[in-house]
Amino acid sequence: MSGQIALGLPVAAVLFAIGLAGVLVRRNVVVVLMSIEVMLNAGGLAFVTAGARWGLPDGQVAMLFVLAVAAAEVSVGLALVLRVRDAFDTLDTDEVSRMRG
Amino acid sequence: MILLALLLVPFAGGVLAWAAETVSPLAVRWTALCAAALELVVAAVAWFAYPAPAAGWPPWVAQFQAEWVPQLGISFHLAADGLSLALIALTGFLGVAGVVASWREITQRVGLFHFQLLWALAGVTGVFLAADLFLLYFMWELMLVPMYFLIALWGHEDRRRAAMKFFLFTQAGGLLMLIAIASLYVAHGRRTGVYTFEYSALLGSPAALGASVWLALGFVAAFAVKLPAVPLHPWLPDAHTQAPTAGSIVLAGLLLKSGAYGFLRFVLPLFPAASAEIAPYALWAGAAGTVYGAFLAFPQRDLKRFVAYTSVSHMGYVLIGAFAGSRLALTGAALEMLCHGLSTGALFMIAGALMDRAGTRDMGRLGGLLAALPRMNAWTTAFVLASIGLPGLGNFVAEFLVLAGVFSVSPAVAAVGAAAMIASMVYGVWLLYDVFQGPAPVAGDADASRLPDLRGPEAAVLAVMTAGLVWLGVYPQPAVSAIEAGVGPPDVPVAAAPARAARTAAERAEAPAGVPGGARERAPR
Amino acid sequence: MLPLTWAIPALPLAGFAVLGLAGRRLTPRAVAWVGAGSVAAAFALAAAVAAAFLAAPPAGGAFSQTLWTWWTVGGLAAHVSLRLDPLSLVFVLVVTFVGSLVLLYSTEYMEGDPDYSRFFAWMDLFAGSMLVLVLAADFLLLYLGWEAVGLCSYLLIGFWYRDCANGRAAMKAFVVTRVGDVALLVGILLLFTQLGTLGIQSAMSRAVDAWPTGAAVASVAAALVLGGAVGKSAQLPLQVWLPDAMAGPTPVSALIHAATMVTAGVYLIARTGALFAIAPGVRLAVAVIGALTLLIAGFSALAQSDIKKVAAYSTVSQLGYMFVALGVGAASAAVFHMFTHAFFKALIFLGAGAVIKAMDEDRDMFHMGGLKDRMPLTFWTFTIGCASLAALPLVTAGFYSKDLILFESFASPYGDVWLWLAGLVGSVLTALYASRMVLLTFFGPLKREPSGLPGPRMAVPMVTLAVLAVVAGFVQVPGYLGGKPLFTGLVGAGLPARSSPLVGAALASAIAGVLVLAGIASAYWLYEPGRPALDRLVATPWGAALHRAFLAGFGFDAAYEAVFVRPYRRLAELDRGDFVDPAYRAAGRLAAWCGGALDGLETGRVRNYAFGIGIGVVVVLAVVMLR
Amino acid sequence: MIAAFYAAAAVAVLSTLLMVTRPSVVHALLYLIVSLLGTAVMFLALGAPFLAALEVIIYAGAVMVLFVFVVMMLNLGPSSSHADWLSPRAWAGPALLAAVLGIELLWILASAGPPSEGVRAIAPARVAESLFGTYLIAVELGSMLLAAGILGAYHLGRRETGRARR
Repeated sequence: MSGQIALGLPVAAVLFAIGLAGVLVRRNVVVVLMSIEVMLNAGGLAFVTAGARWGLPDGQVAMLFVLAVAAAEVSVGLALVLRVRDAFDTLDTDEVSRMRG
Repeated sequence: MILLALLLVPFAGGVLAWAAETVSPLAVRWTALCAAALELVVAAVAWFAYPAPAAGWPPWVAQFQAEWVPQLGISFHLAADGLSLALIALTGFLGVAGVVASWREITQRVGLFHFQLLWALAGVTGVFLAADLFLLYFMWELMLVPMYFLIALWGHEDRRRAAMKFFLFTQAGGLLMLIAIASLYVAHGRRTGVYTFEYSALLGSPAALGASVWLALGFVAAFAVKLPAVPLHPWLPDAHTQAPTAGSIVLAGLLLKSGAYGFLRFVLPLFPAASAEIAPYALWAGAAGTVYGAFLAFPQRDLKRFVAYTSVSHMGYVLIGAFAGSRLALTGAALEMLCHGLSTGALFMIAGALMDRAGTRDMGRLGGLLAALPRMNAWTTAFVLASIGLPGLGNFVAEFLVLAGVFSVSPAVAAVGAAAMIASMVYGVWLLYDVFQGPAPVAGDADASRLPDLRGPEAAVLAVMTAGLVWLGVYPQPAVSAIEAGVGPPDVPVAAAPARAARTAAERAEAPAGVPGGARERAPR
Repeated sequence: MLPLTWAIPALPLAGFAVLGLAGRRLTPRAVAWVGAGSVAAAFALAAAVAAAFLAAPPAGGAFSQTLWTWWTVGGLAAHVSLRLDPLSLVFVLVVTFVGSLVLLYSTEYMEGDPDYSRFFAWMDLFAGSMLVLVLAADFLLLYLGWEAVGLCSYLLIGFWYRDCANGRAAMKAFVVTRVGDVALLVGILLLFTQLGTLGIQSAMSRAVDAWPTGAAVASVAAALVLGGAVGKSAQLPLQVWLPDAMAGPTPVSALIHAATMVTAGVYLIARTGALFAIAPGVRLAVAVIGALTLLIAGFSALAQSDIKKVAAYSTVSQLGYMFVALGVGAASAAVFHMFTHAFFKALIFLGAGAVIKAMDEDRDMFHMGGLKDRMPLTFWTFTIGCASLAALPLVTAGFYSKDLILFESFASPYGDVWLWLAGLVGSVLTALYASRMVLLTFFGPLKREPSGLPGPRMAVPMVTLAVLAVVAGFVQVPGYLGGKPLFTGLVGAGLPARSSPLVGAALASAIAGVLVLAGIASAYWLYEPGRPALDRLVATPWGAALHRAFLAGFGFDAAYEAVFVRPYRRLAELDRGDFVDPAYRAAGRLAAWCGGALDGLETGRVRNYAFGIGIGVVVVLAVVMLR
Repeated sequence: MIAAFYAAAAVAVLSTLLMVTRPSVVHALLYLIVSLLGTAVMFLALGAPFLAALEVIIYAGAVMVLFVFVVMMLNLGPSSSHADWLSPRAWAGPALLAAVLGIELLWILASAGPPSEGVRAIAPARVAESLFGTYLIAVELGSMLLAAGILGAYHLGRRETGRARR
C-alpha cells in the first residue's frame, strides 16, 4: 500500500525537472507558460503525496492554493501574452529582450 | 533640555520654512533666518546658563537623555561641552550667513531649499551633540542627505556628478564607521556583558582600549573623508564648486568640522593606543594636506574651487593638531575649526556675491574689479589675510598652537606646516591680484564699473565674521578656555616635549581614582 | 609717563580705525589731520615717555607692561605685553618722528589722489604695527607686528592699483619676505618648545643658561631668526623684493622701505643678540651676508637710471653695513647707523619724491637734469642727504655712524680685516652713486621744466631732516675728536657689552674719509654731464657686461624666476586637475568595467534568467545532498 | 489502485515529455491535458478524490480552455521558425541542467529511506474543515489573489492601446 507514496515524490521530481527543461528550452511564450503549469502541478503532487503519507489534510489544502495561484497566474500570463504579441509581433521569448542591460 | 531645543529648532524651522512657501518665498526666507538666528541665541543661552562643567571627563555642561531602543542599548543621549557649544553657535551663525547668501541666489523651490539647508544644519548639530554612537551615525547620515540634495538640485552646471561624488566618498567612509561602531558595540558587549552604544560607557572600555588599529581606522575613514585629509579630498573641490553658495558655506564651515570634531571627540578618547599608532601617518597626511591644498589652490581658475583647496590646506592643520598628542595642538585644532568656519565661510559668501554680480566664477574672466568694488576688495583682503595666517586674526593663533604642539613631536612636520604658509601667501596674493588688482579681462564682459558693491545684510554678516576673527586673533582666551577642557582626555600633556614626558607620567600616576584617566589604569585587560 | 607706553602704538592704530571705518566720509583735510596727527601725537607721547625714561631709568633698565594675556593653554601663555628699553626707545622715537614728518609731507604729496584716506589709513596701520613690533616683549607679539608691517608694505606698494606692475611688485615683496617670516616663525616655535616661554628676555636668558656656546640647537635657532631678518631687511639672498617695492608712492618708500620697516631685521638681531652670541657660526654668517649684500647692492646702484631704484639699492647696501656691525657683535653701532640712516635716507626719498612729482611721476634720472636752479630747496636738502649717505667726513651724520661700523668691523674681537675692506669698497661705491644721483638730477642742461615746487608741507619735513642728517651724528663723536659715545652708551645698556674705541681709530677714519672724497671726485669725473669717460667704459665688452649685471642686480631676479617661480607655476598648472583625482576616476572606471563585464549576463531573455535560477536551485540542492 | 497509480505516473511523465518536445503549440497543449489527467488519476490513487475532481475540472478544464482560446486568438499553428530549437546546442544545456536537478531530487528522496506507512485516505470533509478553519486567512488571500488576477487579466487584455504601439 505504500507504493503510491514511494513513487509519488519521484514522479513529482521528474515532472518538475521536465517542466523546468521546458521552461528553459522552449521559446514560445505559450509553451513556457504550459511548462510552468507542469512544474506547479509537480509541486502540488508532492504536497498531496506528503499529505497522504501523514494522513493530514494540509497537503491537499496546499494543492488547492496551488490551483488558485495557477489560475491567477495563467489568466494574467495569457493576457500578457496577448499584449506581448501586440507589442512585439512575436511570441519568441528571446526576441522580447528589452531588459537587456 | 536646552540641548533638545538646539536640535529641534533647525528641524522644526526647516518644516516651518517649507510650509511657509504657501505664503510667499519671502516668508520662507524670514522663517529660515529666524530659525538659524534662534539656534544661535539658544546656543548662547546654553553657553551662559551652564558655566560650570560637570566633574570628570568629558566636561559636559549640559546633557539630555531619553530611551530610544533600550533593548539594544541605544539611547537618545545628547551632551555638550564648550567645544560642542562653540561649534553649534558657529552652526547657527553660518546658518544665518547661508540664508542671507541665498536671498538673491535661490529662486527655484525656495521652500524645499531652506528645508534642506536647515535639516543639514540640524544633522550637523546632532553630530556635535551626540553622546551615543548609534545616534552619532544616525545624525551623520542625516546631514549627508540634505547636503546631497542641496548640491544636486540647486547646484551649478555639473551638479549631479559632483553630488554623486560627494555622496559616494562620504558614504563609503560612513559605512566603514558603521562597521566599526557595530564591532565596538559587540566587542564591548562580549567583554562586559553590557551591550550599549553609550559614549561614556565605551570610553575607557577594555574593548576600545584593546581594540585593534582596524577598528579605529573605521572611524578614521569616515572623519578623514569628511575633513578631508589628503589623499581623500577629491570630492571636496567638486562639491564646493557645484554647490550653491549656502551649500558651500555649510559644507566648508560645518560639515568639514564634523570630521574634525569626530577626531577630537571620538577617535582620540576612544582609541588612545590605536591613535598613537596611527598618529605618525596622520601627522604626515596633515602636513601633506597643508602644502598640497595651498599648492593646488594657486593654479585654479574657478573661484570656488580655489577656496575649496584652501580648505584642504587648513584642515591639514586640524589633522596635525588632532594627532600631535598635546594639549596645545588639540586646542589649536579646535580653534582652527572655528576660525576656518568663519574665514572660509566668508570667502565662499564673497565668491557667491561676486558670481552674482559678475556672472562668472572664472578668475580668467574676472579682473581689475578693485575700482568698481572697493568694499568687496576690502572684505576679500581681510578674509584672505585670515586664510593665509596673518597674526591678529584667529587662524594664526590656531595654526601657531598646532605647530607649537607638534614641534616637539616632529619638528619636520611643524616645518612643513610652516612652509605651507609660503604657499598660502602665494595663493592669497594671487587671488587678490587676479581678481581685483590685475588687468581687467578683454572687453565683452559686463561693464565692471557698474557692478553693485557689497551692501546691506551681506556686509553685516561679513562684518560680524571679521569681528569674530579679530576677536579670536587678538583675545581668544575666552574661546580657548571654553574648548580647552574638552579637547582631550586629561592625561594628554600640554606640550609633548620629551623633557616633560617623565613629569606627566608622574602626574598621571598620582591622578586620583575616579577620573577616567585613573579608572582606565585599573581597567581589566 | 611710562605707564602710557601702550598708547604710543595705540594712537596710530586708533587713527587707522577711524580712517578705515569712516575715511570715505571725511574731508581730505580731516583725513590729513587724523592720519598725520595720530602719528605726531604718538611722537609727542613717545618724546615725553623718553624724557621720563631718561630722567629716571626704571629698575633693570627697562619698563615692562602686560596689557592682557593673548592665550594660555595649560600654563603656557602668550602675552600682549610691551617692553620699553633703550633699544626700543630709539626705534620708537625714529618711527614716530620720521613717520610724522613723512605723513606731513604726504598730506601735500598725495593731494588729489582718489584714495587719499586709504593711504593714510594704511600708513597709520603701518606706524602702529611697527611700534608694536619694536615694543613687543613677547616673540609672538613681535611676530604680529612683523607680519603686519609686511602687510602694510604689500598694501602700499600696490597702492596705485591701476597699474598692474605695482600689484605684481607688491605680490613679490609679500611672498619673498614671507619666506623669511616663515623661517622666523619656525625659529620662534623652536625657542618656544625648547625653552618653554615666548617672552623675548626670558627666552634669551634661558637660552644662555641652557645652551653652551656653539650648541647646535642655538645655531639652528639663530639661523632661523637670521632668516627672518634677512627677508625683512632685504639682505642676500632675499634682497630682490626691495628694488621692486619702489612701485609704491614715494612717501611709502621713504618711511617703510628706507627708514623703518626694513630695519626691523636689524632690530630683531640686536634684540636677540644673546642668542647670536652663543651661536658664533651664525653670527659670522650675519657679517658675511652683510658684507656681500653691501657690495652687490652698491654695484647695482651704480647702473640704475630710476632715481628711486638707486635709493633702494643704497638702502640695501646700508642695511648691509648694519648687518656687518651686528655680525661683529657691535649691535649699538648698527643701531646708530639705523638712526642716522633713517634721517638721511628718508630725506633722500622725500627729495626724490619732490623731483618726481615735479616730473609728473617720471623717475628716470636721464630725463632730469639742471634742476639745481629751478628747485633750489630740493637741491640743497637732497644734496645734504646724499652727502650724509656718502659719509662726507666730519660734517655729516652718516660719517660718524658708518665710521663706527668700519672701525668695529676689524677692531671688534669678532671682526676681520676682510670685512673692513669690503666696507671701504662699499663706501667708495656709496660716494659714487650718491654723487651720481645729485649730478644727474640737478646738474647739466635743463631737460624738462619742473611742473611745480614743493609747498610748505613738503618743505618743512625736508628741511628738518636735512638738519638732522647733519647734526644727528654729533651724539656719538669718536673719542679721538674729543667726543663721548653718548648713543652707544645709551643703547649699549640694553645690549651685550662692547669694547671702547682703541688707538688707530683716527687712522682708520682718515683712510675712510680720504676714500670717500676720492669717490666723490671720481664720480664728478665719471658722471658729470657731458663727460664721455663713462660712455667709453660702457662701450667696451667688459664694461657692457658689467653694466648689464649691475643693472639687473646680478641676475638674482632671473635666477629665482627660473629656479623657483616658473617651475612652481608650471607644476601647479600641470597639477590643476589634481594628480590624486585620476586615481579615483580609475577606480570608478574599474567599477564600470566590472559592470560592463557582468552586462553580458543581462541578455533580457527570460529563459536565461530562468536558467540562472535553475543553477541556483541545483547548487542549493547539491549543498543539501552533500551535507 | 497501485497499478492505476503506476500507469498514471507513466502516462503523465511520457505525455509531459512529449509536450515539451512538440514543436506545435496545439500538440503540446493536448499532451499537457493528458498529463494533467494523469496527475488527477494519481491524486485519486493517493486518496484525494476531491482534488482529483478539481484537477480535472479546473486544470484540465477551465485553465486549459483559456489556453485553447489564446492559441486560437493568436492563430498559432506548427511554426517552422521555431524548429531550430531542435538543434542539440539549443537544448543540451538546459536539458542537462534539468536532468541534474531531477537526479538530485531523486537522490535526496532515495536517501530519506522508504516510507514506513501506507496511504491514508483523507475525506473531502476534513479538507474543507482545515481549509475553512486553520487556513481561513489564506483562503481569503487566495480569493483576493484571484480577484487581482481577474482585474489584471481584464486590464491587460484590453486592446485599445494595442496595435498603435511599436
